[in-house]
Amino acid sequence: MEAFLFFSCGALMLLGGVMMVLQRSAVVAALWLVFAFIAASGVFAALSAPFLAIMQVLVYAGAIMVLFLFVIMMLQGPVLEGERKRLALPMWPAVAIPPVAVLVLVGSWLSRRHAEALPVQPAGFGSPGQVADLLLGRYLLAFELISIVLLVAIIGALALGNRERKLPWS
Amino acid sequence: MHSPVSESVIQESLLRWIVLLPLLGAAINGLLNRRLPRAAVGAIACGSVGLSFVLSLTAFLRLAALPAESRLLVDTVAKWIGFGPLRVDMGFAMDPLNAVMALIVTGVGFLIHVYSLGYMSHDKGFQRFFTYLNLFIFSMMTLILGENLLMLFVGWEGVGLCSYLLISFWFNEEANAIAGKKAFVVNRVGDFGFLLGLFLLGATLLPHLGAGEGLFSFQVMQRHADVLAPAATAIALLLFVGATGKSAQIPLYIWLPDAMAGPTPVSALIHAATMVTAGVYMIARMNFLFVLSPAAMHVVAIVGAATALLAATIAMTQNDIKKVLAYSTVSQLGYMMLACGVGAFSAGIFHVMTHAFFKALLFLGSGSVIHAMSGEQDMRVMGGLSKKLPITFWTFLAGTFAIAGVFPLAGFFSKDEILWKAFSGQGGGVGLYAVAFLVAGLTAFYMMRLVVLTFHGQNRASAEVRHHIHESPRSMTMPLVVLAVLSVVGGWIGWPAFLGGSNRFDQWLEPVFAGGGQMVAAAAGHGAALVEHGAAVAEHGGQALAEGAAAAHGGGHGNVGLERGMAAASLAWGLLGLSLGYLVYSRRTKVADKVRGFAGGWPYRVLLNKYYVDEAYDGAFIRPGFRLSKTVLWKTVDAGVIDGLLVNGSALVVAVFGSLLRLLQNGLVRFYAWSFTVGVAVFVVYLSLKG
Amino acid sequence: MVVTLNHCLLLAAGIFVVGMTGFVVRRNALVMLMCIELMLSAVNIVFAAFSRQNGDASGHVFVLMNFAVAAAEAAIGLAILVEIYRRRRTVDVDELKSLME
Amino acid sequence: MSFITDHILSWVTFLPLAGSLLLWTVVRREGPARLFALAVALADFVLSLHLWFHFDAKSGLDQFVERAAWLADGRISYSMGMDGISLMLAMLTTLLGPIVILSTWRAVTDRVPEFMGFLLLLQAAMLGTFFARDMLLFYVFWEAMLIPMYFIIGVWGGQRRLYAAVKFFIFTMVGSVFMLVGIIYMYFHAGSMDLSAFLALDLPRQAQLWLFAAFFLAFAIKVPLFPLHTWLPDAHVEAPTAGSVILAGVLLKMGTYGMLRFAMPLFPQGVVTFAPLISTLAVIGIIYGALVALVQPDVKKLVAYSSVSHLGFAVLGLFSLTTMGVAGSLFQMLAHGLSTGALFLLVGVIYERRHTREIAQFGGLAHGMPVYATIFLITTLASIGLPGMAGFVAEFMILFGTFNSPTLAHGRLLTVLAATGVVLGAIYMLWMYQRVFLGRRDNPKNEGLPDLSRRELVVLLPLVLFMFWLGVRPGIVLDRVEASIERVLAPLAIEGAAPAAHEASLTAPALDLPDGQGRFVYGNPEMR
Amino acid sequence: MNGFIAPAIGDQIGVLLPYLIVAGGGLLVMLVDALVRTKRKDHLSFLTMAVLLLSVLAQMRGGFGGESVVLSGMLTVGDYSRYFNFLFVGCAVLTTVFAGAAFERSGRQRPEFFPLLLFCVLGMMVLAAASDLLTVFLGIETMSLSLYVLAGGVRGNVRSAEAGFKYLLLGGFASAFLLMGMALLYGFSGGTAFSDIARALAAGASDRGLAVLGGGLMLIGFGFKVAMVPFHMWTPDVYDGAPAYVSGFMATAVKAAGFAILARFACLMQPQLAFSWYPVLVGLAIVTMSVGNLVALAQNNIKRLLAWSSIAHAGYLLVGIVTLISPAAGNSGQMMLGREVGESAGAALLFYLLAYSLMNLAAFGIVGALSKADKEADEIERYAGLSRRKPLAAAVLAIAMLSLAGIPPMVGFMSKFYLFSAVVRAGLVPLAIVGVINSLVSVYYYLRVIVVMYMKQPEDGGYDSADTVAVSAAAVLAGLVLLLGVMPDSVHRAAQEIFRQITF
Repeated sequence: MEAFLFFSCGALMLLGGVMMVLQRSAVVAALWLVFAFIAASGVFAALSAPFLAIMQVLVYAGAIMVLFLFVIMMLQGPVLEGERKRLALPMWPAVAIPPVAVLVLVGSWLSRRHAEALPVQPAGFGSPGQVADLLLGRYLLAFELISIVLLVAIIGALALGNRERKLPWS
Repeated sequence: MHSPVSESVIQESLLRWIVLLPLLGAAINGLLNRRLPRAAVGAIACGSVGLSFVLSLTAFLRLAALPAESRLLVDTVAKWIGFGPLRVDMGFAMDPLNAVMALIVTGVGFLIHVYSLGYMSHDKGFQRFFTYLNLFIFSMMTLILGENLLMLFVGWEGVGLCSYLLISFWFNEEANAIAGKKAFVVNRVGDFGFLLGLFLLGATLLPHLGAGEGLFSFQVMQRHADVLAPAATAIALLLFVGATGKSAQIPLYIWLPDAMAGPTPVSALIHAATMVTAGVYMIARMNFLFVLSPAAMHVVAIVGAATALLAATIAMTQNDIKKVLAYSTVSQLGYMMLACGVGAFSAGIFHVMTHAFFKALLFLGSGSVIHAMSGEQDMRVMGGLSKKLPITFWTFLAGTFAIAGVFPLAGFFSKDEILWKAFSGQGGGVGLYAVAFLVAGLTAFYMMRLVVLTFHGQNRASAEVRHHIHESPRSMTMPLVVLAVLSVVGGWIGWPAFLGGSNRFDQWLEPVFAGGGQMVAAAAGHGAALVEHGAAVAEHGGQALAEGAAAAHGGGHGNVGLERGMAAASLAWGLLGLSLGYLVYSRRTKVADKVRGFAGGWPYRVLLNKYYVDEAYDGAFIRPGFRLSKTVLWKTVDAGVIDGLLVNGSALVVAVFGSLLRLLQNGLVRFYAWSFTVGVAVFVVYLSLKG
Repeated sequence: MVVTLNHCLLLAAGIFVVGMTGFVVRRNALVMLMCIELMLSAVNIVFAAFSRQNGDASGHVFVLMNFAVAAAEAAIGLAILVEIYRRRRTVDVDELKSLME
Repeated sequence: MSFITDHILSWVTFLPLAGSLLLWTVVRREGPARLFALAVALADFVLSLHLWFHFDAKSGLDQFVERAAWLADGRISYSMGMDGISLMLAMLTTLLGPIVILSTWRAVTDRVPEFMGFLLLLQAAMLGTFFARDMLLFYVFWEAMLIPMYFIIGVWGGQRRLYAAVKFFIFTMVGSVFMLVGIIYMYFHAGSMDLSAFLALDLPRQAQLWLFAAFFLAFAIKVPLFPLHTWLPDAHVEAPTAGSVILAGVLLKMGTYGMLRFAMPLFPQGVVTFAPLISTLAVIGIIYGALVALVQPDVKKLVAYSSVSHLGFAVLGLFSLTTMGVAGSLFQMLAHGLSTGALFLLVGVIYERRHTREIAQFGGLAHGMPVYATIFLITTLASIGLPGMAGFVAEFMILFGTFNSPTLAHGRLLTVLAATGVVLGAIYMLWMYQRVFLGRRDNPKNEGLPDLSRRELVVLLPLVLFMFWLGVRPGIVLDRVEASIERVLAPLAIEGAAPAAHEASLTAPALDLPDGQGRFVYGNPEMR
Repeated sequence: MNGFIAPAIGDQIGVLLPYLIVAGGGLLVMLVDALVRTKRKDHLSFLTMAVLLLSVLAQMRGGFGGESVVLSGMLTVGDYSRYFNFLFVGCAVLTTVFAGAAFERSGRQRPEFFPLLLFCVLGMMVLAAASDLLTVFLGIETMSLSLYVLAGGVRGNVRSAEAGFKYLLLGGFASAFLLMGMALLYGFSGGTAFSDIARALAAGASDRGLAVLGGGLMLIGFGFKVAMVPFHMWTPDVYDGAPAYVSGFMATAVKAAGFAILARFACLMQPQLAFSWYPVLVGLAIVTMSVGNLVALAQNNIKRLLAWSSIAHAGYLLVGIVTLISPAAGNSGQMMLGREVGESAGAALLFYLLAYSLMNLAAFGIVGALSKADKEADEIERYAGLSRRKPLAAAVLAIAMLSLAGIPPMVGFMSKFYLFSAVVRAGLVPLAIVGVINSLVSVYYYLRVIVVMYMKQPEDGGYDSADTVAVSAAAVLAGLVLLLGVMPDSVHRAAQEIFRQITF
């Protein structure tokens, strides 16, 4: 079950990613990304991370991707002229060599180890409670900092998005 | 200086004033310059030199009062250069040799100063002229009285400088300036040899110095002459290179004729009577060294003889009155060198003295002529001046006979002694004698030519010039007269033994040069030098009897008959030259026409153009040197290779690299990301291979 | 068939490289931002896998933080993008060339 | 007074610095700025007289020593000292200071306070370089010299001043950065930046060679030694008169000073190995500089190339490795400082009047400007080493030293070649003199030029006086430097035997270190 | 797992006070901006400065020395972090001054600027004290996100927006690598704390390869932040597009923050991983120096020039990092020597960062002071004649340039001296030689600025007005550049002391 979930969702996620890259339309790409994210939540589930699986759907596929789609709509669905053309042929090797090299090397390098099955974790591992404990205990600082990060994002978005030269409250 | 060990050195602080008085005069005239009236300038200049002459005379008398072996006055002023073992004092010394020189220089110098009062009276640069002239006397006296070779060198360069200044005195003419520069530079070439000689001498001597001994002191050098023996030839030749520059010998004589660009008193003083003899003096001064090297002596003799001949031939064709005299001077200097080269130092110095008298006289006389001719120097437009310039003419004639060696004028004695020594001295022989003999005739010939062209016949100048011809003022004629008297009687002091005299001059100098002879004997005693030398002497003449020691004593007294015969021959030969000159240039005989016809051909042109030596130097050294400097060194090496290729080139390479790398910064985010991925790939590849 | 750590890592590597390549080849700024999101999710998988492997839930916390940061980044990125679009009427990064040598 | 005399070196060094700071901040008006700068320079000269009169000539040790911890727990210190060598060059510097300032009275009218400030700053840096006995301190002063000189050339210079200024800066930097690496390298072996600690070091041969090369490059560029000289003509031609005077007068001596003070005693092996090469380059420089000077159409450039020739003599003297040659070299530094400094001042005089330096533009100047012509001639003669003037003593001792050098195998040949420089010197200088001053005054623009003013005379006369004084009484210098030179050369053990035989003695230089300057032993013994 | 942790925080509140002040200050500034309605916004910059200064006071309150690990290992507060905090705060204060002056001149306020600046500083402070991967990540993100907005948020300025967007895109890209590295390292050590990593490394735990690769990827992430070639390409464009006051801040504080964590991280990984990283870093350091200097030669835009120069300086600093982890610095039995080399390299690094911040801020400060609302003063040619029009500004810029070129007696020289001393001490003489050759090349372009300002004839269109406040602030910096150049010892000594204390 776990293995099936992992491999199938993993494959779908990869598919989603590849399709996103290959799509010319930003809207379709975004949808493929949502697809990949949902598959990712399956992968999380397979890796004994139920809370993450839920959050993946809620936050990523839900919130973030909606944001993307919203922007795409706002910009009237940009499908770029330039991207209608394929990348020039001579460019392909140059573009492909680094990722392929990375993939091949990392892959071959990793495949020699960690071949045993992942250990089974006790129930409650990765549950919201456990994560919350960590978040409010050991990682309290992170929790506080992430709030600042989000605050920065808010201020930034507000500041950038405003046509006038002042913040809404100013 | 003559005695190897001089315990009995006599301090005489008079000497420094002999030297310094002219400097003082120069300083006053130079600094106050135009604020002084001319009369005062003249008085200061002549006065200082005159006083210097008086002091020289005083010192001379003091010296003469001493016993012959200890005739040495020393005046050490201060330490000059003192560093480690190198110690050179600033000091003066007087012995019989430089006493004679001092008297000649201050005496003749004084006369020429007086003459200049008249000659330069209308010149704008009156003050400047006398400043330079005084400065010259100062330098010359430093040269002569300097206690060591380095002091001599100071004077040596000083007179060179003054010569430069005075040759280009009328610097408005570029040619004069060029002549001055040429004189200085050619002298510097000689100094190059001189300096190297100094170094070699110093290097040889330095390890052997005792405490407190000055390195280049003549006394010290003489004392340690034995250690110099191994390097004597090299040192002597190098010093001789210096002498060829100063005394206008082959190959560096070329500056002297050009030096006539200066005012005539300058030619008389510097380029005839005094400075140019410095080389001869230096060799005489260093006689103890030169005699150690027969080879070097031989070179000196040959160069001297060759110079004498060369210059005399050129002198026959020159049309400029001063040029003739200049070549004559070169020729006479050759005589002096020849004398030194055959070991007859005292004969050389004797000729220096007599030559100073009659050549100064001749130059001053020519100056008087030029003065009368409103500055004209070309003899072709002169003629017939004897009536208008009687004093000049008669004194000039005296000088001419003196230089031609007419008995019993001064020139006869000195020239005859040299001729005799060329035959009989160390390394002398028929060859040298023949050359010297030939030159004597030539000298008489061209001098007569000069007299005839100038004073005889009709005047060929323009009416205006002719109108102005007048005898010179008293200040100019007085020195002429004095010098004429000296030219006549000045030689009597060296009345030779074979004519019943005792050659007082020779005796006076004998202590100075005896040391050298002893040195030769000593050195010869040590090694092969004597054998060779003796053999050479034996080979060379009827005077096979002349042994080393005897030769060193200034010639034997053996063969009076031969000496007398040769003297008579040379006198006759001189008279023949004079007559021939008179015939050729005053009366149009067939012989004369033939000679002229021949002389008008290529030999004449070659001589007129001084054998094209200047042109040869120009083509061989000067032009290629300039071309090398400009096109190769400056434009190619400096600007091209070093600056262009290496400096700017490397800068360019760097800049090009920068510009190329800059092109990568194309503003494309994707390209940036791509290069990022390349970096990552490299990183990962490396780490995974390594880790 | 069991899930090994290796599988997780290879999957993550694959997704990561796809995202990376997409970032390089796509000219649409929006898609580039999405590619970054994809790469981040690859990272998340690694975190989750190691959490599981080591029995340590702090990896999960890390992933959560990642979510938040990704969201913040997307927000700001999109905000700037909108600003650029307003002026340039394009989201083609190849046309953002006012800054170059 | 003791608070001055106790720290006299610091006072002498930093007084001009203080002056320059005031010039940049407080004294901002032209007239007062000139006077103030002159006053400061004169005061500095007066202070430096204290050094002259209280210097103990018998001792070759550093005197007036000051020492205070600066960095790294005192391993790098503010260490100042002065021996005879430093004394001479420092006196030259302080003497030229007021002269230079006075010489720019009329020449510089633009941004006067800044200009004067830079001059004083330069003076401070130069003095510091001569006094520093800590390598880092030395380096700081050494580099700090660049800045004011750079500005002087670049701001107040001629047409191509930018090129010249940058070239000057970069050239000099090229050498000094490698020296910096060398200094740092030695620092970690000596454990201290103190010069005495460096001297006490005993480095293997290979290291010595590399370090010598690094140090020497820096100094050779500064000298400048052929073929590193091409910055010099540009810098000189473009620099304002004051800049040229200081450049020629003092700055070039930094190179030879550095060789003598640092490169030679620190790396005997390097010296012995490279001396033949270096002396050959020096001789090439002598002849090359003279020949190129010969064909220059610009007076200033001619004088600049003559510097290449003259400094070639100085380097030759140093690497004769005889005390005499070295003393001659030091003397040459002074003589060249005086004569070439004066020449640049004189060129500046005519440039102020005619705004050109092209020889072809002149001719017959002696007619209207007799005093100027006379002083120019005297200086020319000093420059070509006429006996009785300073240059002669220098050249004589250098050539004599080289001739006698026991270590240079081809010393005599080099002497012969170098002596041709004496001849060539006369040619190019006198030819220039002839073309500028003699002959007819053909160019109407040269008519009516005023002769030297009183101020210009005051500027030039001291230099002329010293040219003669040093030529006639060289003892005032030689007596004061003899002990110092011997001490500096002690590590080289130059008793005349073949250097190889001295390997043993080279490895343990017998130095009497002054109190408080004991040897430092530091660091990992394996690395030493 | 043991419930609430408030008491524990209470103990640590003193240590955390500076962080809290800055964070709270950011909120406060926002609030004040919202509540106080005036046209002029001077009060915001004053308030920001007050906050920053207060944080300094809080920093000093606890005294110095000793490192304390707080918040269950998330932060390690000690002299190291304090040093950097002072640096960040200093840079921020001056940036506030420069920014305030710029707003004043342009008449266009950026009210979001001050809170974001404070949050950015907070991120850096966290980064400098971070001893947990998560803290590192969040610190970097706090800093970066703020910077994206600071750089790209000049309204109405496309170049600014483009710069911000480019920075964001590439920053996000780099963050992904950083995160991947963290993930691998987390996997390797089983925990996110540095102490876990150190323990795992020391234990020679399971798969060292993970640590090598993870560390390497993190290095790339840090390398991006400090502009290491080939991850540098954003730098010139972003510095160019961002307003000068932000560029200055990025070139100094941000770079310092990057190096703060890089040095710490390198030390952490050093004993075991030095050999894997070391050669790569040597190469990258050389390439970074060289590329930076070479391209800077060809610049006509002073901001780009400074950007490339900052890349070059990153190269020098990387040399310091290389020395820090060089074989001589801590293995093979020469422990004593190694410790010393490490200390001297670390101290040199700290000193260099301070020196670099001073001179670079001064340079950017002048550029900013000359800028106008619509146009940054970035064309070098138009600086011609500045020395006549604005002598003080020209002098300050000249001093900054000379210092950047490493000419004594400016602090730039001293920092290079310390750095190369450490390098030579570690036996890496060739590296030092490459370094000095590079600084030689750099002299040319630094001088060029001076040439233009002082030696070129002024032409029409030259920059001719400068903000007095900004110039004065830059002048203070120039004064410090000179002062520290002559008397660097106290700072360097402190830096040495800091590195002596640092523990992991």
